[in-house]
Amino acid sequence: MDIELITTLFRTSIRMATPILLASLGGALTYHAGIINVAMEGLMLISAFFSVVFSYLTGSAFYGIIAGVVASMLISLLYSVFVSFLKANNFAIGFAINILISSLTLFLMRVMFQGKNAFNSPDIASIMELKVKTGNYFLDNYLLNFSILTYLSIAIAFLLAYIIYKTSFGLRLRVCGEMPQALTAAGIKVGVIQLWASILCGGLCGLAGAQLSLYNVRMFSRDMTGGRGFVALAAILISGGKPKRVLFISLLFGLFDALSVKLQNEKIAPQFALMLPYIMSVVVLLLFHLKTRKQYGKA
Amino acid sequence: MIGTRTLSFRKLLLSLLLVLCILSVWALIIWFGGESPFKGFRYIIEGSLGNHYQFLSTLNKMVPLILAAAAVAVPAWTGMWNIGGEGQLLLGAFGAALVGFSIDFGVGLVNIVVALIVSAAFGMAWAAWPAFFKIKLRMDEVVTTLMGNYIAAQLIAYLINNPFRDPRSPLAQTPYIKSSFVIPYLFEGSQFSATFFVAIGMVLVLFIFRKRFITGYEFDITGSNPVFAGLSGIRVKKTKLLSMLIGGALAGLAGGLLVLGMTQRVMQSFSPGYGFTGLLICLLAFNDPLLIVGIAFLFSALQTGSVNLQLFTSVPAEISGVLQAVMVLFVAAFKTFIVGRREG
Amino acid sequence: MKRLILVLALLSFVAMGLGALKVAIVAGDAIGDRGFTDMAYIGIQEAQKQFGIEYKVFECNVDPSKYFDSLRAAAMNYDLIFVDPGYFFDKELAEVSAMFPSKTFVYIDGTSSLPNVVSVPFKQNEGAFLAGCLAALLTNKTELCKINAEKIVGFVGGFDMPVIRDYQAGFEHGVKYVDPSVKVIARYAGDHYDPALGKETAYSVFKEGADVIFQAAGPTGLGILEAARDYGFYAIGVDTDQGYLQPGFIVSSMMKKVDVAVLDIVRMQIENSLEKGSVHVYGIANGGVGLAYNQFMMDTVPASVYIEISEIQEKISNGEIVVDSYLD
Amino acid sequence: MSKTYPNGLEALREVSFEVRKGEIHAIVGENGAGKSTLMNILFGLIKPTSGEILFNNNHFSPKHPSEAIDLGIGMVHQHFKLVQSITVAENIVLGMENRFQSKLRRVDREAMNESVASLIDRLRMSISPDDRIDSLPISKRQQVEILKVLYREADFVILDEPTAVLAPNEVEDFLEFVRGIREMGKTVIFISHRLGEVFSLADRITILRRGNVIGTFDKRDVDRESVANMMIGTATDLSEDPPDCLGNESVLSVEGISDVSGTIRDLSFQLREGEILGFAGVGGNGQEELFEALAGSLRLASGDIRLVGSSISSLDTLERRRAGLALITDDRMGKGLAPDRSIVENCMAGHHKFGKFGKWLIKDTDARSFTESIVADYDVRCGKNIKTAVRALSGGNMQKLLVGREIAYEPVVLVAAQPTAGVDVAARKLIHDSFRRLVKTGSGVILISGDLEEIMGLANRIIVLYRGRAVTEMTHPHYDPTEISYYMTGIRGAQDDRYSHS
Repeated sequence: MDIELITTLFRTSIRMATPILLASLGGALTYHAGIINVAMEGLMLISAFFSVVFSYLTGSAFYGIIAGVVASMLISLLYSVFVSFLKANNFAIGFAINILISSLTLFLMRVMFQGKNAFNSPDIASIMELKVKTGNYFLDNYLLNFSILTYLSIAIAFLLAYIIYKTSFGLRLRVCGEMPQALTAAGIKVGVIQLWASILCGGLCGLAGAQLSLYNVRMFSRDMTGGRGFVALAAILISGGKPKRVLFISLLFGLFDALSVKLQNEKIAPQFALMLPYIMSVVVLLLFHLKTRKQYGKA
Repeated sequence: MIGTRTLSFRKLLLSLLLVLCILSVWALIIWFGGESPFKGFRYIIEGSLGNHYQFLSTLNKMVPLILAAAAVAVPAWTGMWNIGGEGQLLLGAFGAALVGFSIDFGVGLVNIVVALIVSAAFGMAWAAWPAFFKIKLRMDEVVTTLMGNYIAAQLIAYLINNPFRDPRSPLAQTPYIKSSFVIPYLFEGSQFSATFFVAIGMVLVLFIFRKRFITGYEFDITGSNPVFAGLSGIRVKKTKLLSMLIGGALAGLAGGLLVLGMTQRVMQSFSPGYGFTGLLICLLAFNDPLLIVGIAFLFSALQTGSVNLQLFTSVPAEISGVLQAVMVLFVAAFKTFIVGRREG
Repeated sequence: MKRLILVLALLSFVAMGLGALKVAIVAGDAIGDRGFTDMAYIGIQEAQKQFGIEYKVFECNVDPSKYFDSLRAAAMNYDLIFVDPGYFFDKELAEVSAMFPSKTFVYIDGTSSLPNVVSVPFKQNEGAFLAGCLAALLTNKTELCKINAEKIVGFVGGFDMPVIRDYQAGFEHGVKYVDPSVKVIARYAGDHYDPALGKETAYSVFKEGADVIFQAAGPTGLGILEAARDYGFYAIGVDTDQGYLQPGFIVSSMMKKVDVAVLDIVRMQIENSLEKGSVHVYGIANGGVGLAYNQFMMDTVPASVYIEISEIQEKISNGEIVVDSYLD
Repeated sequence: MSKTYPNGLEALREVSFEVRKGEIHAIVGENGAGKSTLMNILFGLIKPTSGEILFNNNHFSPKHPSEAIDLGIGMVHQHFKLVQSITVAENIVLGMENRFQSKLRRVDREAMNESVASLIDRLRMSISPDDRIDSLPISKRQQVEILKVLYREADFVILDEPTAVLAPNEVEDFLEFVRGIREMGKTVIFISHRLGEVFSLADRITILRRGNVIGTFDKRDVDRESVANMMIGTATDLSEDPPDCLGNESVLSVEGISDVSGTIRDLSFQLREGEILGFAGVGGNGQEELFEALAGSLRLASGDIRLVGSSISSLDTLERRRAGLALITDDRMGKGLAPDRSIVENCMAGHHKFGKFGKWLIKDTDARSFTESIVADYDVRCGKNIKTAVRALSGGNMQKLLVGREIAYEPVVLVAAQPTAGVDVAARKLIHDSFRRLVKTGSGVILISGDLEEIMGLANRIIVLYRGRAVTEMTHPHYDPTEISYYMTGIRGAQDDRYSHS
């Protein structure tokens, strides 16, 4: 394998992993708070949409991101109100939100941009890259020149590890997922903790959506998240919501995405290559379970 | 499920309020789409129930929804989550098509029955591996079934593009099934066929199965308290596996009926998300087979109605998704107040 | 002036009232697909401008459960029904056209043997052949700033389906025709609606040495065109003239002029010259498919290439070259 | 300080009483008498339908536990609310841990542990603040639960049946510990139905019966018998003797069983016809595993279990039930019943495998009559409606239902784990009587219980479990509770010499 090929794979992996990582970090928060968040797909999509719209209108990627994050947070707030306070089933609400947003973004595009289901324009400002040319091949290709959100997302992974395992909020969050009655008994409202987790999750999914529509590409097209929210969910469940593991698994999924493009040739049909990320998520989960099965002897 | 449900005045009032809320938000959305709400509602109602053709179309579209919802409901009785209805449905559809274009037993009824059995078996097979992993390794079936959807979609894409591609079509699709496999339309100019009665029949069977059969009773107990079920001598793992297999078979059957009764081939984008819509319907219906029929009717009416709305107005057809989701959200929100906090 | 407008408006109103032609497009996908539907939509809008027809687009969003109902609703309310693309609807069209024998259906992109159906096949493979020629010629012109030394060109498809494979077959044939030593890397993003994956696919192909990439991927293709700009290679657009999307990076587009076909058919219908069961082939010969010779192409492509392409085009027109096809 | 609760809830009718500052006030009553409801109202977990509470002469109606906590009310629940995966200190300070946050919002673990350790020292307890809860024995967990309340500087501590989970010798320690709390100047409400403890601890006693207050008495004015009478309404004989109907045949023989995880080790015993064999021990010494091993839900590493001569160790639960085993589980809500299902459905469970209600279709009339007979025989109070959800029943009635269902198998061997945990005296008597009736027919009963009094009153023979081994065996009437509790806590009989006293 020549170095150029590995570099290509690496850079594609990182780019594909970033939105998954951001979303799964968000979902890890709600996971610890005891909610399996299936609405991430929708949260990413609404953010992708509003990021593009506001980036286009204001000419600033920053405002685009803000708009996307706010939109995603608002939907997340809605989700949390239903799930944590009205005690509705989280799968029902999650899938309903996904369908709502998939239809709503299309509907809004039709109404706002006169019958388009993909919107691109040179006026859409892109998220900045950390553009530094040091001349060193390794530095330039492996460490530098990624989206600033990529660096941010890795920082967030470590920040979340800190928040979840070291801070008071993190303690309450974990208790909230493991034994909510203990929180109630301590006089803390479970719903409020879940609400905060959801809002933060919304923010992170918002970043994920913005990264997808303002960096990976600079456009919005219908259902452009393409199942990444669910891949993120798989990443969370495989990693048990531990942020550093989430980071690792997300990068792994990014790699599988890159390989799914790379492996296609005359012998391997594209469909089999494109199956790879999904098959691997099952396989990885399987390996984790085989390992834990060895640890506990019980059947 | 046994227990008296009192119909109090408060519940009635809340239900009315719920309907009012949904209708007013719908009105707002239609208005935003550029049409007066009253006209919008009129077109939706005319489009779904307006004449016998529209009504039959609404009924016809319930078929995959009912079965996809049942495919979620049966595993839910034993406490399993089947989010893989979409993939199971695709596999089932492919199974029916495979039999339909390659084999012929000479007798129409035999053909149809065999094709449906194969479709159910294919769906069952696609539900079997997540169920197996769940009971053997305690692997979360939510992930496996969910990922299974994407794997199935690519697998079917491969099959209809390569080994089983219809060479005459520029579209990735299987060859058409032989005419002896087609479940005929019952009325001139409408796609309504006996598939509807098959779906309703399945629901009734499930309803009776759950209430009156020993195994159905075991499903319920297992879902309610698996530890207790195990100590009572119910084979919990087998029961869970069985429920998942039945769920997969139902989803596969949905695909089979779609092929034999409507599309007559499996093409790319065969399912517009029946599996997920089925999940929503099932959750709104508290896993109850009879309620599933009612909710599926509502969903289906919205869909056919919005085609009609698109025909006469400038409101885009995506509105049906928005309206459905709004309904789900409100019902989920009010459910707590109307029937209390209970799942299943 | 105001009065004139008023009179014109009244006239057109009267004309419509007197029975303007009612035309429907039943689209398998939806407006905004960067393909058939968009092209037909442009054509029908033009037709409305020219002939004052009344029209409606039925979008099915690739949902097979809507095909029959949409066709039936269109046939009930409209006189001339474009079925776009026809092969989405083979079975449903057979059923509905039998129910409405007096109506005229137009089968876009293929041929149908049904009695009241007009067929409009497009030879996308011929257009793709030209795109292949262009790509092969360009990759040899190493003096151009974005062309590298390697003789590799790329093809990126969206959803893997036979019609896209047909683009690929024509493209590969064209490349080999010009220079058999040029290698073609073909990849699929697997989805018409995932521009991010499309962009990465194009990036991967580019990194393997391709400097001209032809895309046939619907909205996913937007990501591929964007990759051309971000990474600096030449792209060839598809279906519509996409040069304006990333100026300077899209050397040309392989156009499939569904809009022209729609306009032609509507005109024929108004002139009462449209025969049911007739077949109207759109290929290189009648300009139904071909490359977009536009300013963007002039700016980037050397004149020698342009001339060679024109010669090849001539050879296809007069049947000297028969282009490979994935179909039939 | 005075408090008044008049209330119109179903569980409580016009209840009023007062608690004085600095006293230990016991509230006694049968299960279902409304004790827990009452305390939950006080703690803000449930809203009363009517009535009011005065706390320090102020009107008080907590809407959320946080309000109660703010006023210095602390509650220790019957079911622990401890989080398994975090440490003792984290559990204790949960809700207040932000006091230890540094500027970076990091919780200062050392400072937190220190502040918890100082409280632990003051009460002379031996818990490390850094232990994870899941590594602690039950009795320690209980103390953590109380520390949690004390840490919040609660002046008013409610203890809801705290001794139910403790071994006899731990109880005495615990009572001492509660007296220590009183010495700190705090008021304690002590909910229990173990009158022995109540009399050794409380200053005053309030008696509840079926949602009514019978009265509040000074300890010196009443005796155990009179309180018991007021609780139950009729005089009950508190002392029991084991039944005497021993046969000669062995019905169950367990030969050297050990489980895969090594919790039970090399356990052997024989059960004869008509015998009740008691297993005593402090919770967590292999009782649950023994039950599971007999029930067939635990994989054995070695050994054999034989029921009337034939080996059942390779059979699953269903096959064992078919062979003549019946199982009364502990934790009736978690394992023994499906709380959300109706009484009928709960009664049918297991029996349906014997074809009593049809092979495929359920014969409704059979199911009904079967259920009605259990409900009548075991006096399950369900308001004549056998279709109500089991959750709506009180603990005692649930347990009676469970016992009734299992005895209806007419088993050769009945395995009963904690059959009367948290059950009122009347129900307890009924359950014990049903065991006596069962052994008269020649069946054997394995009685695994944490309640020594129960075992001594019922069992013909007692085996004490300690760390998964049988450390001693005693036969009626040679029972010595002190001796047994020594064995239970490992002071005697532990095989490792270092721990035993000669």
